[in-house]
Amino acid sequence: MEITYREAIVAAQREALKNDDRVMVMGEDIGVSGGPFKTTVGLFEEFGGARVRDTPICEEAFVGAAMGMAVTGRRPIVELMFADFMGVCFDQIVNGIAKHRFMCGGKVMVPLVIRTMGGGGTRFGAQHSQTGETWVSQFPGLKVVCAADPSDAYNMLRWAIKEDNPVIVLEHKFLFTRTQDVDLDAPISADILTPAVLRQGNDVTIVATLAMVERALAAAETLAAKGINVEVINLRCLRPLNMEPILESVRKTNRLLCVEENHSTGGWGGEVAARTTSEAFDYLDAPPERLTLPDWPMPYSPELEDAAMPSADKVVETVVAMLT
Amino acid sequence: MEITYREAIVAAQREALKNDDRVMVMGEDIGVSGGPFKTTVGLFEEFGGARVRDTPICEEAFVGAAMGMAVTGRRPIVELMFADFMGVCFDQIVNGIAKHRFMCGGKVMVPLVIRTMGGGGTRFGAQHSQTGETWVSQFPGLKVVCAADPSDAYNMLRWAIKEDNPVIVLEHKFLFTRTQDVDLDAPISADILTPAVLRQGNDVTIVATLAMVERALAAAETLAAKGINVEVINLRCLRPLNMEPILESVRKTNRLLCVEENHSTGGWGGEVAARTTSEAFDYLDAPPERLTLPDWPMPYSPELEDAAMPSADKVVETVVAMLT
Amino acid sequence: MSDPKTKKVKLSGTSATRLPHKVLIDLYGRMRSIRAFEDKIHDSFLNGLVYGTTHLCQGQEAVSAGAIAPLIDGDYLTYTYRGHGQCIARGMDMEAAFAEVFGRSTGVSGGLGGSMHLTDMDLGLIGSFAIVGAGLPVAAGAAMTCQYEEKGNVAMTFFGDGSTNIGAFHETMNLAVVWNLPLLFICENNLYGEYSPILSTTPYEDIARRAEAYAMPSDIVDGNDAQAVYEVVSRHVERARRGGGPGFIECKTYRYKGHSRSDPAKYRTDEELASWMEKDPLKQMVKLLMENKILTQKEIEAIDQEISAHTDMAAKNAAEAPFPTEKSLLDETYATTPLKNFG
Amino acid sequence: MSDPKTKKVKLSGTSATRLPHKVLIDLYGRMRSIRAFEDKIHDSFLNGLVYGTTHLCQGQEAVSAGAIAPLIDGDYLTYTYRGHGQCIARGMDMEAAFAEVFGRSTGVSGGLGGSMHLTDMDLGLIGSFAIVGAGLPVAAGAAMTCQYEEKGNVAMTFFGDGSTNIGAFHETMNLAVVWNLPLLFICENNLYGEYSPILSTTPYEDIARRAEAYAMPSDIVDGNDAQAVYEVVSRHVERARRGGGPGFIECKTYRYKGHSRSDPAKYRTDEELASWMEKDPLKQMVKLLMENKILTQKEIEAIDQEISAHTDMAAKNAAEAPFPTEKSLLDETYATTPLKNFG
Ligand SMILES: Cc1ncc(C[n+]2csc(CCOP(=O)(O)OP(=O)(O)O)c2C)c(N)n1
Ligand SMILES: Cc1ncc(C[n+]2csc(CCOP(=O)(O)OP(=O)(O)O)c2C)c(N)n1
Ligand SMILES: [Mg+2]
Ligand SMILES: [Mg+2]
Repeated sequence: MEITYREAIVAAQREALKNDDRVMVMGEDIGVSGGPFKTTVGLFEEFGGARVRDTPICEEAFVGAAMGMAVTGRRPIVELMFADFMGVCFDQIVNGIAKHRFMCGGKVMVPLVIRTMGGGGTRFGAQHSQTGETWVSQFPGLKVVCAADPSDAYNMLRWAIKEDNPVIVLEHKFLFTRTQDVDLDAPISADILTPAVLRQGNDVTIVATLAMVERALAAAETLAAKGINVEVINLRCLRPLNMEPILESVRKTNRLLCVEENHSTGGWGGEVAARTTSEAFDYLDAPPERLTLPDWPMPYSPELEDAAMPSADKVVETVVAMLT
Repeated sequence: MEITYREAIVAAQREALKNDDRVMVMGEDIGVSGGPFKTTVGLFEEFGGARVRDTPICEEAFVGAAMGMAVTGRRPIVELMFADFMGVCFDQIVNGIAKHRFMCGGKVMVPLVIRTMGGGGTRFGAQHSQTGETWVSQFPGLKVVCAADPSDAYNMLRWAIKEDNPVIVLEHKFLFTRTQDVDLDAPISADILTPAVLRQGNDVTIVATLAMVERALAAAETLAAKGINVEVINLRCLRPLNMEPILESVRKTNRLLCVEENHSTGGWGGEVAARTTSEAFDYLDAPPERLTLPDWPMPYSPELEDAAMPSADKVVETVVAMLT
Repeated sequence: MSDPKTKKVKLSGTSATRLPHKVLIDLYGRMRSIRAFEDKIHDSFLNGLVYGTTHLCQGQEAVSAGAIAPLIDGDYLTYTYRGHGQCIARGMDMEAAFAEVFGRSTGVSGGLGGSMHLTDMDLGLIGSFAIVGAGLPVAAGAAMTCQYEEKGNVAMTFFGDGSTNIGAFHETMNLAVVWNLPLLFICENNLYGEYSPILSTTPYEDIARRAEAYAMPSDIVDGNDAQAVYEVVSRHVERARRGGGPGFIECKTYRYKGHSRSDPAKYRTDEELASWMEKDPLKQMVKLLMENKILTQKEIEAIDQEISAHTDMAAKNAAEAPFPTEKSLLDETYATTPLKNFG
Repeated sequence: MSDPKTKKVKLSGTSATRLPHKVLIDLYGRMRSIRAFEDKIHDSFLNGLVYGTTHLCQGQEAVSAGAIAPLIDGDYLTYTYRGHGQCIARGMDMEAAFAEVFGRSTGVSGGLGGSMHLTDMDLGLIGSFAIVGAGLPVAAGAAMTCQYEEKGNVAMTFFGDGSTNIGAFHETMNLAVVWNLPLLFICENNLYGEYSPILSTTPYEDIARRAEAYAMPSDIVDGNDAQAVYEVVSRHVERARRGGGPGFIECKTYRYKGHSRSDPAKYRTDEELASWMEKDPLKQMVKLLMENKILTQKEIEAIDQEISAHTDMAAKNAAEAPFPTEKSLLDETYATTPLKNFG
């Protein structure tokens, strides 16, 4: 069925609310009004305010509460309105949720989902434009996935809700209106974490997440017209990182470009590049390259914001430079 | 003068409190009682409770307040008792302090220092053993330094207090009793950010921070006895990252090993390795390697904690493996 | 520390003048400027000049005008994404304010901040904070500066009703009392946080009750009556200037527009909105000025026209200003520490 | 919601029995076990069996005993780094508790958690939290579970006086009221947070005042009188079980040892410590039991001896248990989701 990214998110939650009464959804303004980004539309009407709960503005309390529910047998889904707001509940996420099972000697599980929306290109300024990818992916105990299209958005969330570990699902504000044909009855599976080769090519492997995936694909078109065939991989899961499909691709293309909407220092591209170098050194014809945000916060002014974001054009340029 | 790491920290603060009445120090139990780690001993007696201020347990409030003081012309120093507690004031650090100057179009400055102590090896368990290095080094607007010995501790803090930008000074709990001959009257300078080559060698470049530096140096001794000469670099500053001394070293040794007390995914080693590969590809005889924490939180039980920490022995092993 | 009392102030309607005439006229001018500015931002949004989102404060003008008029040079303010009103009331240059919201290089923050981040340190306007609650600790720091400098200055922080449920609020309230900071907490209780009515997120409507938990003096005031806000806030400000510590003032008010530009505000009734528009802060002040023969209708119209013309011109100039085009924004990210600092 | 009242309860000293004898004996046993456990931990520290740090609760036993005795199966608890008392009061296996603090594989958390992280889900002991305030939101979540499951269960969270200045406290208090959660807030007011006396960090000594800001029912009770704690907490627990929402109980008490093992507690006078030792919760209960002829001195000694022997044996066995030596702790970090979850 042709659905939007936003509808995919609603559909995955509806399915879970319907099939599992341990599931509930909470967040700010997600009930009666269907969510600031309309990612819970209709759920309040269908399942009521106890299971689709508006919270006060208290991220520490409701994210911490999700952990409390999870360890006592429920399966909560939290919506954090902007990924940037992980800052106000960072302790709950990285010291609490991520480590609790371990500190209990592996005797409990913490099955919860934190959905949050990030990313730039929407003129929301420096405090409302971060993807949050590298804020949380460094912490063992968490699983961290990035939804690049409606199918990801649907299937990752369905998987996350079934998963017996805490999962952070990162969505991108820029993608809400994207549409795609999604099989709503596909089996739920951890396969959705495997990096997906979205386009095959022999010249350069491009790895991207979130809104960068469609830009990489657009660049691939342009490059194809120039006779350059790039392989585009949607990385999908930042933790745990599955390098195999990337290594396999690089063994073929001998070149790697990571495209990410994070700053270079601390970005996942460094990790992917370093591991590729370490594990496929002899296959590399050139050093892995990274296209990232510049080293400043996101500017509000439109041209500056656009200039900061990795674009299809910049991908094309970088690939061309790598091959010459 | 031969002083401890802890004394170095006190001395740097005393100097600043004495010479600049815009400087003040605040944190939990740092006044009357001289600090949980005795890193403010004597300052309360000398400068009084207004300038050496005990705070309630409210990291959001006093870290945010440091920002408010800084933008209104003061130069506060905050002590966060454990680096892990950056979680409870993460928003203040990464969305507020880091971005404020930028969001004001560069029209203000935010001269403040956050000192905090992290790291493992002290049997404090998963929530009190993190170095915090990679929590904050990804954010433009911050400067992030790591003190590996008393001289670093003294001179980095003195520099940080003079710096017109927010600086996070990371200290390591394991190092408090280390001693070193430190020139207390040395000029204050940003040179203290430059990665320091602590030992010269031709075979492998080892880059380390905090408590890993002394382990790398110990390993170097052992390796020397085996006829292997490694170059040991104290990285010192995670943001901005100065790659030049590392690249220079790798151009000589042709091999790189990063030793860090962070998890691999998101660690600074990935960045250093990726940039080294990118900028010195043709000099590399082998892929850069990394020695990091394993992919789980810090266990309490002593043997497990020791096994988790990169040790001198593991450095030796890894170097030997890299050369064979 | 003596026990605080929350004094309930009835929504006032028209009242007698209790302030000097020129203060009332000044309050009217500030309110009219805020209204003109926000209306123009609204139009500009529809004309594509404003990007992303914007949070308007029409209906709440009396709070900013009444609370800020008692401030003097050297006082500091922090406020929120809904902070245009405070900036204009404090005298921010309108053209530079528009330019910022339009993303131009002549904006107060060079176009880097945007609608949610108007700031001007020359006026003590430390900044808007787009993270709920984040402005409060920063204001506490500014109040510490005032306390150290002993010049009788104060800091003032504005925030909404919904913000009083977040941790930073609580921590700052406590810290302000424990350290006896010259810090005024101005709560704009507009009955909603985004789309959520206050009673769904807070156990009662009188937010000032929060202050009692910190033994902090507090008041509730009709936030649509600029004169009342001015009086109550002045009392607290004067106490703070003399070392009497923080105060909390809850201003009952209402926003006419949705939470942000994407919000049609379906969660409230037309009647509710209409009833508040009846109590419009500008209308009330006009009535006061005219009934007390302080200004004639004509004089008021003249003021309105002047402000309107000034606003139009400011917006027009702002809209003609260039967009920033810097290739590198490193200098905007980091200050360059002068060598003399180390010397 | 009706207005709450904070009821001051005087420090009680000896009083008449108001509870069934077997409840009093039970309370005494729990307290004696806690004391024995903590004393043994203290010795073990000196003997090098405890690593890193540890936070003891001698002097505060009546709070854990009195507050936890009213709980039933299916109730949940969160507590802090100073959480041994709650675990023992709830019936945690002593040997497994010692083993955890000694870092052994037979520890409640396999030696991975340590002194600051004792947990046992079979007893609803969700966990200690080493970050101040962090346990409160988690307890709110457990209370939500109780609310959903409608079996009349409650959650209870323990925290210190100093913790009431941090954001998570405030957010959880508000949330509990707004959602009417079956959640009991047990504040152990031992007059210090680390080395800081309460009046240097909080505007007053009666922490229960905080509850008024959330319209939450609250009480202050002599935290050294287990009977009083039991009675007051029971009342709140019963209300919560019936859907009456959260309650806040401040227990006035004192810790005999320093904050943690590295703290010699120089910030307080010998007289202060001695005056509290006069009011020792165990001594008080002994007096009560004997004066009311519920137990003879001999019977009490027999209880003490049994507990002491049990404690010694538990510690001895724990100290002989092996250290964990797993090469990989991945399974302890992540659960393996069974395929049937997806099926
Ligand atoms: C920490 C955080 N959580 C959520 C938001 C999203 N948000 C922005 S404004 C707002 C409502 C605030 O309500 P209130 O404090 O009453 O202020 P008002 O908008 O009514 O002026 C919310 C939830 C945010 N910006 N920061
Ligand atoms: C967020 C955070 N800040 C600081 C600390 C360090 N710390 C541990 S216990 C403590 C004092 C807590 O006092 P209180 O709540 O009264 O509990 P008590 O120790 O007296 O039982 C502090 C400051 C911490 N663990 N977490
Ligand atoms: Mg509001
Ligand atoms: Mg205490």
